[in-house]
Amino acid sequence: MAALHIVNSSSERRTALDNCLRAASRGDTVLLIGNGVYWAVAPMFAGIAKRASDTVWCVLATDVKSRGIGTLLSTQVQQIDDGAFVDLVASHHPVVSWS
Amino acid sequence: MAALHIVNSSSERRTALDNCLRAASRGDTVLLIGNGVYWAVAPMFAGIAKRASDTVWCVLATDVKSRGIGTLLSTQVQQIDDGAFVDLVASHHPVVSWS
Amino acid sequence: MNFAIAIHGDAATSESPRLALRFARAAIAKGHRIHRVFFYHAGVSVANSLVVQPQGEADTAAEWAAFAKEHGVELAVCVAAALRRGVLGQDDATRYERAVANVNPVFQIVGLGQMIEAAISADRFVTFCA
Amino acid sequence: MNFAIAIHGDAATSESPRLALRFARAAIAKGHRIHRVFFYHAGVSVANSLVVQPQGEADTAAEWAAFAKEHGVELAVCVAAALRRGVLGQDDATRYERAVANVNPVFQIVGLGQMIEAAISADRFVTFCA
Amino acid sequence: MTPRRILFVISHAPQRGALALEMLDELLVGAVFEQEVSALFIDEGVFQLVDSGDTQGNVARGYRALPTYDVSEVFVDADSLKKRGLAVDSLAIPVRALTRGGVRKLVAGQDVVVPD
Amino acid sequence: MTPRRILFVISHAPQRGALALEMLDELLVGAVFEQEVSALFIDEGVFQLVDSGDTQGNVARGYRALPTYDVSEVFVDADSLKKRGLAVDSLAIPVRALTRGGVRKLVAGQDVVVPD
Repeated sequence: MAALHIVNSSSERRTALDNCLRAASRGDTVLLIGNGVYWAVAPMFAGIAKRASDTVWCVLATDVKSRGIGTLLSTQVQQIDDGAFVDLVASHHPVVSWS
Repeated sequence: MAALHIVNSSSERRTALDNCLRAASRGDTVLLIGNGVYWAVAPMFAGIAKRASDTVWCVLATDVKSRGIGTLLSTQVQQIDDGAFVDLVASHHPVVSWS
Repeated sequence: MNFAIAIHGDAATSESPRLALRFARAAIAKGHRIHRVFFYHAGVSVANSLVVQPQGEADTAAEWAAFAKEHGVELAVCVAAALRRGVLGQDDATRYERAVANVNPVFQIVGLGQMIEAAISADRFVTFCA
Repeated sequence: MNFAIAIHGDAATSESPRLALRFARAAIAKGHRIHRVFFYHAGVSVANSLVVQPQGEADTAAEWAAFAKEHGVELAVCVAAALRRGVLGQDDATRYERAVANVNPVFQIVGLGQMIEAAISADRFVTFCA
Repeated sequence: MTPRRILFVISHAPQRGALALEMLDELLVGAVFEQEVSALFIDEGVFQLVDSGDTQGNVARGYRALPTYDVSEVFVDADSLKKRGLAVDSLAIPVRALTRGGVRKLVAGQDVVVPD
Repeated sequence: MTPRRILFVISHAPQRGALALEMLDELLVGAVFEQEVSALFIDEGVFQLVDSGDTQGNVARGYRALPTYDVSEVFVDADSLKKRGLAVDSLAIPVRALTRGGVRKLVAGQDVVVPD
């Protein structure tokens, strides 16, 4: 089963994302939550897209909306609701959070 | 009077150092304290040395010693004691901390 | 499925207690169970009953307490992490000669073994970092 | 010279309360004065009298209190930041109907204006970030 | 005493709960001391001026009050905006964008710098 | 129940007060549950295995106890070491260095991953 990686910090703590990308395998999913969603802003995502090409990228829609950055997002990142977050956890193994 | 810039976080929060280097003027001093001293480890410092060439670099000796990294330090960074930290604050203006 | 949740972020400045609450609500809504919610590191601050939330700001700690009561979910706080951060149960206050206790009684004060137990007995263990 | 100091890091996990204490000691040793030490953001946790420090670990809060008494230095805690983090004086506990107060009485609970006042009236204002 | 130049530097993303609101409080309190107060948004801090329209926990709405306070000027680091696909006119309040040289000059000219 | 594979990932520098010690506590408690426990030091986390010789607040001394606990293996990310001028034999305990591929395989094979 593919792993789910969760990142909840923005480029202020970029090592969370760097370590995540280092440990993620092809076909894994990376979910950006909380301030992690700022990584999905198009020019920010462009900076990591090369290393991110073989993983699936999702962001929590609630967190995107509360930050007012919906129009800035990369099209390569999928917005999901909290219920879909639960589904991702259930359908992936292991679930890995990066701090 | 030249400014004193204080950085107390390591590469985990590299934006603190990035912002510091962005705002520091030629002749300013950058003082690394707490976990900021990890930036002075030679290969880490080599990664920032180009942007850091027109500023003076210091680290708190106590923080270097408590981390056991004395033998790893770049020769371009000067170790100072807490009293010299006070002298730096007194002889610089403004004093700017980066978070 | 059976989920275990760990929360590492503090109540005042981290979003992780709220992110975890949203996850827990969505999990229950989908028919899953929550084995235990474990508050560790700065997360123990969620159990501090002396926090005064400014008006107009969400009170995530109160929402966690209400959620736990409604769905019978165990909220566990690590005793060692709580002591370091000044969150004390009555037993702790007595033992360490502090005048007062301040833990919200909805939270169980437990040892770290309860986190490992939750992590290995649940189907999924999800950590919400600081 | 006359220094003002701000501390933003918490007592349990940040080194900044200790870094600031070392700075303050060195400043006094060099004959400087310390106008005020202002605890803001998570720094207010240093004033929480319920913290139980594990044996063998340095008790920075106690050292700050002793230093302040010895040298007549004012330790100020921002009231708004303290309320959010569950650090209450007796007046706050009464006003917000909490059963207990938990602030270490060595610390003055003050408004944010005291920080600005310190920053502009001191010769140097040094912040120890989280 | 001559007024002192105080710069508030906002470098962190919002939604870190209290931290962003506490910085705004500092700035508003600072503005009543009849000093020369200004603010610089840099790095992820520029996101604090993006207004989501939310009524809760939206610090950008708080910053909308800034023009009515005695704050000399609000600056943003131009590169930080560009990196995030943001433009000056998409922000909640009028700001002046600074080049790198402008940021250096601004910081060098202060008496007091307050970080978030 | 078959033993579960638990990996503790240490990615932060020490001297953040309680955090490093609390992670070590977790690891030591995890080791008594008769599961398959291992640890990975990555990024600034590798500095946690540098022993300064200090008697207080020195988490590397705590990690020295690890070999006497039931921990299957301790891994470090080789690139993280190299970036900091550290070598495997300068660390407080015996570790196995992993390439990037090794890190991926290690993480993918776990049941539970505990971050710091």
